[in-house]
Amino acid sequence: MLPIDYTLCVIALWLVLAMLGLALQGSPRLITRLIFPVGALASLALAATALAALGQTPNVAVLPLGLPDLPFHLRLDALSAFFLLILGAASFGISLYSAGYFRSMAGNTLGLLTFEYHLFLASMALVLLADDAYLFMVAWETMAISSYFLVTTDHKIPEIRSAGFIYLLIAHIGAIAILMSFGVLQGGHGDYTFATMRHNELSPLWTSVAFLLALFGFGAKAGMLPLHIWLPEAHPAAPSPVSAMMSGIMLKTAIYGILRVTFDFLHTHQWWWGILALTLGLATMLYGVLFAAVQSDMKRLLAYSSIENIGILIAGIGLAILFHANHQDQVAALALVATLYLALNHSFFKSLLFLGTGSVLHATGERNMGKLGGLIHKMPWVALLVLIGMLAISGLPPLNGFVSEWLLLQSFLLAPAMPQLYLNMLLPLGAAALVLGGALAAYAMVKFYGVIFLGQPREEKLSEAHDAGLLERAGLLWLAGGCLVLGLAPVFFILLIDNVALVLVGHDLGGTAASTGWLWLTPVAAERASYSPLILFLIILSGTLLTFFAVRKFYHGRVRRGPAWDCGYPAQTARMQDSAEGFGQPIRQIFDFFFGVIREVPSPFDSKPHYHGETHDRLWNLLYLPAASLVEKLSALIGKMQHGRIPLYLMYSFVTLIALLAFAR
Amino acid sequence: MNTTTLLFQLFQNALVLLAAPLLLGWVNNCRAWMQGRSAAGIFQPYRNLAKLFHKDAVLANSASPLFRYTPYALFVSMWLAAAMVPVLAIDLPLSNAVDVIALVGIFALARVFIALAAMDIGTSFGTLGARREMLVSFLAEPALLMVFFSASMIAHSTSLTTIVETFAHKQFVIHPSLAFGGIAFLMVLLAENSRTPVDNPSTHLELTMIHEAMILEYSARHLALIEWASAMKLFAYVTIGIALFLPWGIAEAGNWGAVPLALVILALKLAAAGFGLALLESVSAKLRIFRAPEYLGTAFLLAVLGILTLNLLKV
Amino acid sequence: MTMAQQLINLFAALLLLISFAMLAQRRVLTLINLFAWQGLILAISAAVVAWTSNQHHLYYSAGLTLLLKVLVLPWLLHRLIRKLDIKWDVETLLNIPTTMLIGIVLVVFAFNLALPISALSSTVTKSTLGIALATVLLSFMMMITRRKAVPQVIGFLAMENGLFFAATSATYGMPMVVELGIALDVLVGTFIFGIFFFHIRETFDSLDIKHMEKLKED
Amino acid sequence: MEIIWLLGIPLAGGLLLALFGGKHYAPEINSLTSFATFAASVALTLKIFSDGPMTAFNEQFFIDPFNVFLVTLTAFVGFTTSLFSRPYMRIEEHHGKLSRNMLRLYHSMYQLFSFTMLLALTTNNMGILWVAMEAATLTTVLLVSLYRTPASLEAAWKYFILCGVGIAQALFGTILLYFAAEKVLGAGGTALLWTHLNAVKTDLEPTVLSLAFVFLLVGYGTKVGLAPLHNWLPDAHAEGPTPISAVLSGLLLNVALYAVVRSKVLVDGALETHLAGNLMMGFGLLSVVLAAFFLSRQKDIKRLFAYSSIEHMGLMTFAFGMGGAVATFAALLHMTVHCLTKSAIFYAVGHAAQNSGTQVMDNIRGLIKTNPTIGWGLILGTLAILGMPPFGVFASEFLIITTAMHEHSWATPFLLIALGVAFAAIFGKVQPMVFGETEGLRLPHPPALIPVFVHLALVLLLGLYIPPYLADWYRQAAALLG
Repeated sequence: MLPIDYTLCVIALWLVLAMLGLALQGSPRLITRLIFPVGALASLALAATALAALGQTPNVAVLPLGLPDLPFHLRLDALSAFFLLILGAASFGISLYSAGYFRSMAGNTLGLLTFEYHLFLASMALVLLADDAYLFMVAWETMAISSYFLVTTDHKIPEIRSAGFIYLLIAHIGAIAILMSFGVLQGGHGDYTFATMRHNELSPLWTSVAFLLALFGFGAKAGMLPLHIWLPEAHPAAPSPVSAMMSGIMLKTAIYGILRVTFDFLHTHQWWWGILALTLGLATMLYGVLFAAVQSDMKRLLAYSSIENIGILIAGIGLAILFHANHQDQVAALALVATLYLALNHSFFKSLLFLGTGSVLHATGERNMGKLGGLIHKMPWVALLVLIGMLAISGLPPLNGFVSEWLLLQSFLLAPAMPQLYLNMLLPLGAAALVLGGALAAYAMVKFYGVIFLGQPREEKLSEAHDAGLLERAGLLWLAGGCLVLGLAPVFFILLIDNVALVLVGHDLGGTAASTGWLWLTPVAAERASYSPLILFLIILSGTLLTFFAVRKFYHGRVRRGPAWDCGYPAQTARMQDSAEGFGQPIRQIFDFFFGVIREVPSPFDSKPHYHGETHDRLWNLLYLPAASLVEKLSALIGKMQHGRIPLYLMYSFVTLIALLAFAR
Repeated sequence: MNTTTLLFQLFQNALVLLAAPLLLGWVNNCRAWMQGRSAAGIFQPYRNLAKLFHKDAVLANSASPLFRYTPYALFVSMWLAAAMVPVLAIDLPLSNAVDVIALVGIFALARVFIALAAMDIGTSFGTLGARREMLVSFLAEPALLMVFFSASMIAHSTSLTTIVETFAHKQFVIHPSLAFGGIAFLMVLLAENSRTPVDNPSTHLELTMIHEAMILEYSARHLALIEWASAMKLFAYVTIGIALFLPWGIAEAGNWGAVPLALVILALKLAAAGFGLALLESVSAKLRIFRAPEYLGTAFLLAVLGILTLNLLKV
Repeated sequence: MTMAQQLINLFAALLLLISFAMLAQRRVLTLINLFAWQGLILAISAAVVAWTSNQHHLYYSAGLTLLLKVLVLPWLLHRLIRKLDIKWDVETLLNIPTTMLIGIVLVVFAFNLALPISALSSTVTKSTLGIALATVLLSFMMMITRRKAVPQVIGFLAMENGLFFAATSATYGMPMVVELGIALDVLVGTFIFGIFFFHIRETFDSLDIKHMEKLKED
Repeated sequence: MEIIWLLGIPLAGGLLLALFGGKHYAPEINSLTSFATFAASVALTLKIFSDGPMTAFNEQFFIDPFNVFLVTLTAFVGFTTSLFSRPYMRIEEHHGKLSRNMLRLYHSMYQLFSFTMLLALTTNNMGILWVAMEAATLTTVLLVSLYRTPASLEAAWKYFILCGVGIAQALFGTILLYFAAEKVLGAGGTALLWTHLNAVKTDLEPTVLSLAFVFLLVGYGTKVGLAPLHNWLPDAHAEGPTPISAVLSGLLLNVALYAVVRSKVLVDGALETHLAGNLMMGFGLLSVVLAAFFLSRQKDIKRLFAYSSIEHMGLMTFAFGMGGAVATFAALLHMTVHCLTKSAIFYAVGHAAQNSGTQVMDNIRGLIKTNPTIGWGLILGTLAILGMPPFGVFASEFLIITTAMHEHSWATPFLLIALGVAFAAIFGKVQPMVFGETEGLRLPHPPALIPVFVHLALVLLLGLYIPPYLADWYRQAAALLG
């Protein structure tokens, strides 16, 4: 049995579970105790299979489904395998968590949700396996629909409904663009299998068209500027495990799509594609992180941070394209490895964080950070695990976020001179932007963690908050552990990812990545750059312990508790801490031209001072509303045609007749 | 990596650990002299530390373990950072494990922890300090990294050893890019070590303080560790500056005989640097906190400019 | 040019004349009478064609026409009008002269269109196709310009006449089964029209179709 | 033989119901008759499938894969719709909207209507085809005005006048066809038989045929609902009883399109040019685009879906116009899935409207809460009709668009933009109706939702897997149409 057969089995299992979910609506216990754990195990199996398949030669399968002339083709190569790994590994944690998270949900809703959830998983896996345009589109849109229904699970809230609508609309527009891109790619053969697209040689013009369409279409799904508008609406709207899956996994399928089209189907690359992707990516990153820093809804904050990470991914792809177009394949491989590694990492820590917010939501019923705080005392487990995720996403050593950022910066730095001179100028700027983004991410994340978990509880009800249950913890632990392992032993995984790079750009880092042993990460050569997270970690750990006991030994460990001093200020209340808005204020002030801000600041003489502030996405007014109103105008114009008067209608047919007669003779 | 290098690494660890407060004391002394105050003596920092260590620690009621263990992490990471900068001899095993990017990463790690710890108690000052600290950092960090980048682009490597080696070996060449980088680095150094014009280490004036606001709630050994850590941070920055911009006189790889000499030279460099630092601080005034972004933005732009010129002029 | 041909052409001319008259006519009753006359001419011409080209089934359709379009339908319409006592003059949307002008243009157009076709025609009545087409277009015109229900229906029936004329004269009549079917449809159609008149009448208490402009995109 | 059953059953049923149509058991009779018709059609299909195209009754009837598949489809949907109309009409009666007599009219006309459609499909005589089409109008026009409300009267009147005039043009076209044919086949009965015409189509006079096609296109196109001849369609759909809207959208439009395609085959034979195809593509594209933009202005739910029907008929016409194996295949597939999906939607819509006592979309809310099955039926049907995979509509649209891409790439942007706009419009209106809060009332009779989900299941199946025999059935038909 080939790996692809195993993956198909997993997909089938998921579909069966989905059906069971519908069938077992009556007994929620059974669903949470049985279906979700089994689904999780399936995910694990998938991850294992993918891991095994990474190094192997592609294997294919054809299902007797689909169109008569175009049955479902499936193909499992290194690229698919890698993203399947992401899918399996992340969804294992998420499903485990869901098993605990959904236990308090009503039966019929739960049944539907189970159905959609596993359908969502299966469709994502199919997207990654599809090897012809039809199956791809089917899986792609099924993914969109199922996630749409998941997003609108709580459809009684109008905001959530509109969020779902915008989400599905933009997804659909994106899908149309993707379809067109495939139409260009098949180059007039009328054969829509990816196999032919692989071997088509298109003219430079058409390759560019295909690339742009693909970038647009997949960018819409990924949340690339300026198509990101749906993401901060939809991701928070969904139940947290679903948000985790959308941010952690679904966005990656879009990245997969871009990679698939760019490096697998298109053989000749224009270097300006790279510039385009790079600029768009960096812009997206900065945009996302800036908005993340000023959010006060914890899930919106994470959603925006997903936009940021997607930006980095796209920028990385752009970098790879750039190098590849200039035939600097080793650096291209490096950039790709960095990108893919970030994709893997993001799927871990972003899922972790979203699940963490889920637990907080569960415990407090509160999404607004301004009403949280001090939860580290109430829910230590969640606090600890989320801390790991937060450190990881801020790109701090020795966790995994840092590794990918390090690799990406390396590929910026180690870039040999470009034939296009000004690119040599541009790349450092890119690096600078990347670093700035990283630092801002740290800012946003400190805000996220500090305001939610640290300080004093801002509301009374927070004292009832409870820690996450066992299954939730297990899920969180898995993801957090992933962050640690990926951070401490990157070399193993990078050697695996190398296969993908080999497939995509025909070059890999080869042995050099591990030339000085698995302990040292040396992408190019030891003397050029090396990094050993494990040693770093051990030193910090041992050092900390050492200092700890040394202090105890030489001096003492005596501790007294007392009220906070705070410069001797007596009347401390929880309201005096920075609110989320307060913490984001400097960013809002420095980058105010990005935000449309609405604020009501109380006058000094207010008896009941009330402060209200919200930041809007400028693009909404600049781009989307005009488009909508344009359509409105057009249809108003056309609507006049239908005037309701019979003579007029008769006139239409009369004129048509006369015109056609005149035309036909 | 053989035993000698390992031993040497340990030696440098010890050195930075012990010499860091000295540098701090020296700077404070110089400042005192320049401002016409009578100095407390350059060993004052040691006395402070000793005193603090002996005291009983007081923790706020709402303090979580995070608050309690942060000082240790801070201390260690700063120690590590200071210990991995090759200023005496070139091949330090540590600087292979941790290159410049990772170095910046470590600084960031320390900062994030202290900021979180500051928010942990939930006082108005703590959060204020944390916010300002992050504000400073998200501009200073990139600037620092950019400085490193221009250096590592000249050396074609991000590993400190290689960079320093390159610079030490080059016969004296003016790197205009490095000139930009140097200024940027100086500005970052002032900002990061919470000295004027961005912060003022010797005040508890609510409206101005940043670093002090964060550690308000710390006492006794925790405070001592933090103070020591910031001393080492200063030491680390100064030595980094030395390593990048005037590395001459450093001992070659394997040439242990040169180490004593290098030690002397380093001492002189540090003394000079400390003096200059004090001078700078005495002549410059503290900025309003809202001006800090402009100041750091300038630093960032200078650093980027450095890289651009580097690419333009190829030197 | 044989006697028959001349006759046919004469009838064709008359037909055209009548449809112009209908286009110009204001009064409903006269409209109905004109319609009856049209039917009569149709029937005769059909008979003549049948006689010259001894196509026997054309006699049947001639008879059918006589029955349906000269006797039944006009009688029905008269009864309707008496029942609904609508004696008013028909206001037109366009004033008559303009209508006539457009009508003339239409006729020219129709002839031009028909020329190449009737050139191929093997029948004795080649030139009539154009006239038939013209009649159709004119009745169409009439339907457009009238704003009362009854004249519209009459226009519709007149159009049917034009078609029938085309069927009989240009070709020697359609197959019988088709003829019957068409006749049936026309009959049923008229009945349904009748029903509608009553419904419309009792709902809007007038047969003015300007009441029926509610359903539209606003 | 099967043909007699096929046509006889509904005819007899119609006459029977003209007498007993008002009785309380009339709906059951109606369904039974429709089922019998369906059975007959299946028998016919099997026959054709086993031993190829056939003619009957000295060639007055002609069955080939093309129309036999439409016959089955028509009979099937006729049957399911009759199932749906049982509870629907009961509820209408319960709401006091209908009297016994109206029901009698309704039931008998329902059967006669399906008779006329089947006749139009099976006949071999272009003249009879015309007669049947006209009869189809006549049978439905009274049903459109069944409720006797001013609006319904107006709708019916427009329907009658516009389609009557249109169909008259078609008659002129038929006459011209005959005129051209008798040169070749001689006067008399055979000159209108499609099979004969098809045999000699290359000898027919091009100039005449081009004119004839114009008349036929304008005539039958009016019934297909091609813009700008479509104006009767939304009114008629919106005001008639929902089962009628369903069969109008699902079946009558198909039959009209069938007539157009039959004529196109002849004309293409006579003309070397691609005139017919181009005209159809032009009309199709225009309809798609116009309809898409109309959609966003609708307030009445049935009008909304009427316009979507216009859009889809446009798409089919475009595909038939393109011609070629793939496009025709796609068009036939689209005929099937659109017919199934749209009728399913109308079933759901009908109950939804009854449920909330209005057709105004702003007043329909939270269906999923009051009546989950209706809600799910509506939203799934909507997603399907919007061409969302894995439903079959996507399959056909995929084929159409991809074919258009490399044959008439200029057209694809219009198509895609139209599809996008349509998606935004329809989904934006349906979603709030299905979701959200409401204090809705339950229906007095249990709604008929088996048909809805049967149809949707079929559409889903066609999206994922087209059974091979169905596939080569379509292929044969496509081959016939060239």
